[in-house]
Amino acid sequence: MQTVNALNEFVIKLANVNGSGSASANHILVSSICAMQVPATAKNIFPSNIQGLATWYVVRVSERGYLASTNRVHFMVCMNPQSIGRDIAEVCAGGYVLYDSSRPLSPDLMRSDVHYIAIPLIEICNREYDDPRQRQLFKNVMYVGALVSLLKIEYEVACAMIHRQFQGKKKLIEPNIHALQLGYDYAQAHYPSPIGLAVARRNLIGERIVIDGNSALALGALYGGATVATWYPITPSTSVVEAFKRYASQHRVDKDTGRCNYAVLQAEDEIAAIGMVIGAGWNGARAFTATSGPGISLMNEFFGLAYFAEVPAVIFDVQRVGPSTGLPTRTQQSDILLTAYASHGDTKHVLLFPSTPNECFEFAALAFDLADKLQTPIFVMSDLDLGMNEILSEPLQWDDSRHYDRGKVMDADQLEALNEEYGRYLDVDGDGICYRTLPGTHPTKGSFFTRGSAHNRYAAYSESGEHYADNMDRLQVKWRTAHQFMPMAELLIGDGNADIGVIFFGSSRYAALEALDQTAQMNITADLLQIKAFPFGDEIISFIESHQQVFIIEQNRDAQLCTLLLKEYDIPSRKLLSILHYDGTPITADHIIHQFTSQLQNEVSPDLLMRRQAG
Amino acid sequence: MQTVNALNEFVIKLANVNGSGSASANHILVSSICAMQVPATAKNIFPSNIQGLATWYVVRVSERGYLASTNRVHFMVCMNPQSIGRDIAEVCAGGYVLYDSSRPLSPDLMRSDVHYIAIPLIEICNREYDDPRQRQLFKNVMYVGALVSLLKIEYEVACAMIHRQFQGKKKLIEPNIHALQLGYDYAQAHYPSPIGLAVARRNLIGERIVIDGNSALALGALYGGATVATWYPITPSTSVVEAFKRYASQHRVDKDTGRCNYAVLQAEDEIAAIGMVIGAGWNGARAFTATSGPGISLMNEFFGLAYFAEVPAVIFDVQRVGPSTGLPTRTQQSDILLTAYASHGDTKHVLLFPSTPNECFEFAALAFDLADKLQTPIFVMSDLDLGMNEILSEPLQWDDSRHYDRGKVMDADQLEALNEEYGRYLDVDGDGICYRTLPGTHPTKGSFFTRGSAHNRYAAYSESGEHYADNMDRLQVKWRTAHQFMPMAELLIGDGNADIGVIFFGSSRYAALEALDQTAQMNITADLLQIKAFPFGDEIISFIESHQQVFIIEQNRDAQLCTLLLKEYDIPSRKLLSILHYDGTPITADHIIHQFTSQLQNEVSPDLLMRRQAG
Amino acid sequence: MTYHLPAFRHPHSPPNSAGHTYRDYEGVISTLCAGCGHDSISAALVQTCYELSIEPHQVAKLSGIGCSSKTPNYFLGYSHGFNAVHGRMPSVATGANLANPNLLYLGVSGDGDTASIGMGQFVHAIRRNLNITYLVENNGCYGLTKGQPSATADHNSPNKSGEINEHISVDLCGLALQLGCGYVARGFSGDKKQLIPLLKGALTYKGFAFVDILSPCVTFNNHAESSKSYDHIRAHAVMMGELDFVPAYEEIVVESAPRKVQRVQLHDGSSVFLYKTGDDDIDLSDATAALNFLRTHIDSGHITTGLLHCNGAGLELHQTLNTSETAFNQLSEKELCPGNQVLQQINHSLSVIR
Amino acid sequence: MTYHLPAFRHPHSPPNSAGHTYRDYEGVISTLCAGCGHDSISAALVQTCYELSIEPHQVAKLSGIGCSSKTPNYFLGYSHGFNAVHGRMPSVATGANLANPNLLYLGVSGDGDTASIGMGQFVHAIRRNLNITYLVENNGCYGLTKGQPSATADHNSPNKSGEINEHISVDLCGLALQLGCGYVARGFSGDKKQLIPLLKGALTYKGFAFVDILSPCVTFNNHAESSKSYDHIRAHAVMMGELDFVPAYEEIVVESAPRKVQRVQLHDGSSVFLYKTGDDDIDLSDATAALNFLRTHIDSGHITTGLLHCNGAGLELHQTLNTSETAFNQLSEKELCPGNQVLQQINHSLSVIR
Ligand SMILES: Cc1ncc(C[n+]2csc(CCOP(=O)(O)OP(=O)(O)O)c2C)c(N)n1
Ligand SMILES: Cc1ncc(C[n+]2csc(CCOP(=O)(O)OP(=O)(O)O)c2C)c(N)n1
Ligand code: SF4
Ligand code: SF4
Ligand SMILES: [Mg+2]
Ligand SMILES: [Mg+2]
Repeated sequence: MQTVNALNEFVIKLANVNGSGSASANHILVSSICAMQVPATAKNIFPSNIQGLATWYVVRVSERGYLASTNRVHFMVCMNPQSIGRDIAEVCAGGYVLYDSSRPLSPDLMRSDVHYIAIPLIEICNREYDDPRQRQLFKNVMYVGALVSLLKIEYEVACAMIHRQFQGKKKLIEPNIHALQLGYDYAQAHYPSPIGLAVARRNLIGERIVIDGNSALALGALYGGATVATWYPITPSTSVVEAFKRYASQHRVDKDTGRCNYAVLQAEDEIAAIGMVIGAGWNGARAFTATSGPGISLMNEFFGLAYFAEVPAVIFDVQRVGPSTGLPTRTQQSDILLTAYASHGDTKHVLLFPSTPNECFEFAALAFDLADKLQTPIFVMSDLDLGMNEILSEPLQWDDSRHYDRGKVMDADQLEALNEEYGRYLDVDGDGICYRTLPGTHPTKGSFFTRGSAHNRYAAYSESGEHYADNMDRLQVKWRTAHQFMPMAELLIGDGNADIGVIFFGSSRYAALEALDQTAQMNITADLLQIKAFPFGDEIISFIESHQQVFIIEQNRDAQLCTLLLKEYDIPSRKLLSILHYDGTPITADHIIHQFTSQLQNEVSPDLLMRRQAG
Repeated sequence: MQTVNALNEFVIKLANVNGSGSASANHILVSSICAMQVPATAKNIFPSNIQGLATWYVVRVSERGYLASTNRVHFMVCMNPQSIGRDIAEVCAGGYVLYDSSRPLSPDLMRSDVHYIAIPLIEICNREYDDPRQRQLFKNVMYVGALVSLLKIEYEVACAMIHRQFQGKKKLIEPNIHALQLGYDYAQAHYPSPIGLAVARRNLIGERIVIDGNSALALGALYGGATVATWYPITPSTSVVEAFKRYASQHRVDKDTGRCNYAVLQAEDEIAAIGMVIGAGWNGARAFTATSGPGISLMNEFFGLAYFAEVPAVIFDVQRVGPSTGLPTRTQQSDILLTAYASHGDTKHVLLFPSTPNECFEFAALAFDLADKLQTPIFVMSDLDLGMNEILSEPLQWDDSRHYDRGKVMDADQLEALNEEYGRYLDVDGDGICYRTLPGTHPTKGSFFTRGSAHNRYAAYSESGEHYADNMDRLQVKWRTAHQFMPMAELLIGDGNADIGVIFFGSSRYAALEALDQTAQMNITADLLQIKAFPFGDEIISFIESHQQVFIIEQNRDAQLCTLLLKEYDIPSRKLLSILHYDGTPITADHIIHQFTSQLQNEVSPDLLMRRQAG
Repeated sequence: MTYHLPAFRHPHSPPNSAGHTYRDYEGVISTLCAGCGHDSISAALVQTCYELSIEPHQVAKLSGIGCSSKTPNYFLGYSHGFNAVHGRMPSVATGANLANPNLLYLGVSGDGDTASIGMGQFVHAIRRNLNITYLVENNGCYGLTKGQPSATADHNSPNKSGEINEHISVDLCGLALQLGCGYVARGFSGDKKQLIPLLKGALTYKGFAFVDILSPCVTFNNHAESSKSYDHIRAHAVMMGELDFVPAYEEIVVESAPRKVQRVQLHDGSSVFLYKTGDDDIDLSDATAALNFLRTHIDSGHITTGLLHCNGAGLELHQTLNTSETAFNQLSEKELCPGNQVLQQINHSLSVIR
Repeated sequence: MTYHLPAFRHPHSPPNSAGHTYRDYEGVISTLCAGCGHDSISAALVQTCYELSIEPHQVAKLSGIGCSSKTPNYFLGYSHGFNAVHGRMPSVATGANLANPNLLYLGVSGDGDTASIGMGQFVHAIRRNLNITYLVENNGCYGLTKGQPSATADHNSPNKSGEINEHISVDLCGLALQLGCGYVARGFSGDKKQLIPLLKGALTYKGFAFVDILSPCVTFNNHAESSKSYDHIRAHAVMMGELDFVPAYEEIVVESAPRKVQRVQLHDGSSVFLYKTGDDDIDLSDATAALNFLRTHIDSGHITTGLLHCNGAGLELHQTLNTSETAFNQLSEKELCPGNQVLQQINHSLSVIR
């Protein structure tokens, strides 16, 4: 039988039942590997339910530094009798299957091309523990112990990770280490250490941190000066606000008074959440809400108000699989079109597309400046994959010399000094952006009425078609101004001179980098561009123009970003080819390579033809 | 001084104060002209308020049959002191101004190039009537009397129209005729009959009726078998449901029992209204809601549910000016993008674009067949201009041999006869459309769970990426199937062989026809195509392909329909030029001609360049 | 979640008067947490429908989103179900009911689904007296999104992680009473004996029948300080009286025991009997009295359970709309389409020169 | 609408204690129908703010959509105003209030805006005890969309075109009381004398102060059968007592007349005095009693006006959130941004090898 042999470059998938306490054990595993300075990432694949359904934790160990999701599984830990059939089938030939041998494995689960590792977990547990809850919990740590032995992870490192994990609950340290030991010992006694797969200490981590995108968004909001966070719980955005609340309670409470320099409010629904953000923004506080698809749909009416009445607002859209309730715990990039043109009437909105936790942090903070400068809603488009998985990242940085850009807000002195009449919607600078005032600023000057109905330059209600069109045209001028504030697209691979260009945005980053790394080894050269924002900058158009064929990687069915490109710029659509992935799993390098190479061969693939002709 | 001389080809604009009872008088005027078999249309321009603001009624008399809105005013009736300055300024040189000369006109309102017609309306009223309300009301009929004389409208016809108007309230006939006479007599005594403008009897009306688009939609719903109408009041869609209720109460009440074969329910908001439609559609009743922009925005989440769970629903979107509250009593075609891709996730929706009351009737009825056949929401995209103005139209027709197409619904016998397991989302016919069953159909077969979360072919909850993608791909197949059910685009002018093509949709019809009639006289030949639905048929692509340059007429700022074309089909965007109009007034032939000819000259106009480059 | 489907839960259940066995009222296996109150409610519903001999396929089950809203999948597998969007079940149920009044409508919601995002629709469905049995499986938290406090969370009490909820708690029964709801009851998932007659009454009631069912979330809101925990409810429940439900087809024998008995007759002839147990004396048809009772007991930290109010006066939605007896979804084309002749009359009335 | 702006409405009004004249509290000319109740409310607000010597620019006016929601344009021209979307003013007001607690928040809504589309937000703003004066200009119909019945339209009474409203009518005061609102009053646009002290109390109250103001729509709902018509209200109003408002800075002299007097002290030291006029005796701090009073009178066809309930117990939203005294919109970057040093500590806590 073939055996997979790999050092520091393999995938372990752990199949668990949710609510069974596996998360903490699995976390010990991945952090032990990282602590040996070998890059490892974990993807958590969980169901939309609280207890009892299948959940997977996929640990990719990669000293080459690949952080993307992958479908190749070299080692499967089977802890879920419901899914064991599927799980075993997934393992690549020559790979390993660890199962609980307390009961014999059914013969139809036996494959001749994989290695079985039998650990009698329940048996050991039942022997060691009386309490059923303990049996359940320690079973998990026990298989981690076995893995430590099988993969030759440093035992002391694993112990240290247990210490770190249970810092707050010191009582749990001892029993966990005991359980680890039990698994470790059993494996040592019955299996080689290491098996064909092994982890060996390296020096590849450096200062890097592990952080999920949602926590990074929260920190970005904290550093960006957000004071009001309103939300309605929805997976996968919930942890943005939870993290904001946690960090704010640590770093935003007045030491003397104990009072909070922030407010987190759970709204009754998403409509209320965005309404609160708009109210706060109108009144000069930096405010945000975090939500996902269904929330975005519900907020539509308010987005139009904020666009038209020009009120700053920040929305973190952590995308999940739509339409409708869809797959609430799976990932997708499919709210692009909806957010870009959200609400009835002629509207356009600014979107930012972070692709790493670092960019989540940066773009979140940036969003508040942009919202204030452009006086409009800013959408930060993350997704479940980026938002809810911990990702190995560079440390976050804040430049203390940086200042918040509050945009054009007139204070009492400025109003006092004003010679002409103040006009809320008067484009004095020619950039389409007008001066606003905050309620209560001045006893007699600068008050105005904010409304979603049509208004003239002085914010007075007006039904004149001229006033209306004048205002709509100015909003177009503002939109052009917005271009210059957007983070520029970045060439990540290549020098821009290849024939083929590849574009990605958001969480496809890691898979795109890996894919182009691989195709380069196949002697296909292509330039890789990351789009970071909508409206698109000229550099994107130049990139497309200067390449013969451009692939756009998207995690949705309908090539939504491609639509924005086609609509907003004069690009021959046959130049653009789509690499689409939309089954709810994070996109993989394999998928990109497959679609990329097969479309390259056919020049225009049947897939794409279908899309074009049928719409 | 120059004098406008015109027979049966001129425009009278009546400037009134809303809530002053002018509507009925103005209606007598226009119907008198029509009754003389001279085509006349009226556009009602009203404020978003109930009483006291400026409102205008523009009557276009056109024996050439032009029914579009126009900005040329030959005769202004000034009944509103607030707007009189603007009103007088609007009259073309050589035109006429009728004003109430009970008080002298302020000298700065005197133009040397228009003819003033002074009628002491208030004076006569005060002499004739004691009751202030009567003074107010009869003043209006009085100026109509004057117009009858000035334009040489047949007096008996005007009397007949009064008779018709007050059929229900016979007591009012006599006093109205008296008021008419007062105005008539005064004009006869002081001014020539006719002045430079005159109406002369023709034979150009035939069987034609006058009907507004909203009433036609309501009749379409009635004939299309709608039983459930839910709504939340919003201008300009309110009268759709009001008309439906009126007609249904006349033609849908069981003669024997007095019970209603329909239900009209005012919901608490638009979210509830669409929820009710979806509930009714799920349960096998034909149901619709009528709304406008803000309602569409609010309904977004439910649209996604109906798309994904595949529930029939019909939505009449009578568009008004957005974004946000915008101009609630003005017209626009600016919900196109929002409805086409409504809701988060990958969604696409069927849109129908009626351009006349006849099409409102037809497409409304068709929408219910389409909703049942495609098991999805169908949007009928009307607008305020089409919906709320009475338009001279061909009589409505219903083919009694036509049958409702209820689509694929399995009854108990079919379920009984089924050999395989019933699958709600099983594509047995290969057209992407599956069989549904209604609740309560069969004791043991065919029940299923409808949900917005992901499901497999048997409607079971599933988190499998494969099941999800399989379903999303089938929805694409269904979308392709939808193409064949759509009403085809129609070539209205030309033989298709011109170099230049012009495309319009919806209420731009009359202005487009008039414009191309005019440009033809300027020796510019162009083919005119009417798009009737989204998804677009092949004939539209061929039309674009076979023309060198194609103009698309839209009543919005952002060229929304053009976006759909660019996104859904492989069209070089530089081929498409936009003629946009978005100030809230209905588009005019003059506007189209101006944008058309100036862009023709520049080939690519600066306007368009701006749109392309800046997005 | 029970991983293995018990082969047959009630192996010896005899067929009921409609010829159905207990099994015919079950659904697929629950995926909720083991011990979740919601599962007990599903079980109570199965038993209730079985005992009432309801035709399973004549029930339409509607729900929103949440753990509670998932449950319609776990009972009455022969019924159609509709899992709508979060908080909007009432509107979907209203539309469904308009299309066909002849089914039995059962709406299942959660406290998040009803008292937060769904508040507006809940209030308005009551206003219209929609003919539905509306259950809130009330655990004071958002189970499915991992335990955030809902609008029915106790005022001033800590959640699992110790955070105090400072907002006023909404008493859904009080609200329903104030809004004029005709059937208002509160049950407890842990008290099947009381719950089943409440459900029977609700399912038989013609109009909006509301049952607020305390249903502990064992995972997120079953700690000692939670008033929605099993222990707290058991310790603080005040029963309004013992209830008995007698279907229309059974002979009614009013017990002659000295206990005070109130009988409420429902539209189809069935009766609910309330046997007084405590000292409180409240007239079931008097909503103001019920509201008082409720408010007074809340003030003293008690949780009132039982039938609070039942009144047969209001017209349900189809009655107010005077709709046809035939369900709309059964009307023939002849009944629906007025035909071309009528259209020509309409044309005539609109014709310019007539 | 009054076409000509009266040159000076109160030519001789002396400046108030803040130095402002009556004129400083006015807005642009109303575009409502002549005789609309809403205009009287605007006038009462002008007078109230003038008499309370409120700094006009320290008021934030918020509203939804409707004739009523247009009115903030017609008073307090020196204040900022926000005409939000239909029914969602409470959320916008909540956000605004979070950003700066130091302004006076005045929310103006209609019965359509609040009781239909806005029901959810209304309920939840009460739950959170948002510090706002929340007015509903209640005409039982949708004025701006031409007279459709609202959720407060009378049950069983015909609208202007004779159609009967068969749905239950929502009593917003009853609802607010049941939800635990701390200040609940009902006024009538036609009774300025009673309305002004109610408004004064509301504007001075810290927390959610709700005033339901009957405000006839002369165009669509002022016919004889409408309970929201001038005539009907005048004929059926039951006053809870005469009210007097004494600001904090005025000396309080309790009248020694034999009439029974209830004094309610507000947070800033101001007082509301209620002089009993009829036989009913209700304790202003007892919400249950108020609810009873209201319900009993409704049952007998009466409309209760006056101050129904006032209670100073609840914490308003900023108190429950324990927010800083400085308004968020005034916090400096130093207070907001924790700086890079803290970030490096955070990095450390997240670092893989530490
Ligand atoms: C529009 C929308 N917002 C948020 C969510 C996320 N969500 C799912 S269930 C739920 C709360 C459910 O709480 P409850 O109704 O009390 O049900 P429970 O799980 O407690 O039974 C939320 C907020 C959603 N599905 N849709
Ligand atoms: C989302 C949305 N739906 C509908 C409307 C149309 N609309 C404007 S005002 C109004 C009702 C207003 O009624 P109410 O709040 O009672 O105010 P009133 O005019 O009676 O003072 C409606 C339905 C709207 N503006 N927005
Ligand atoms: S999370 Fe709570 S409500 Fe949800 S299934 Fe588990 S126990 Fe029940
Ligand atoms: S329609 Fe009614 S509510 Fe609106 S302004 Fe006129 S009277 Fe007032
Ligand atoms: Mg709950
Ligand atoms: Mg109203």
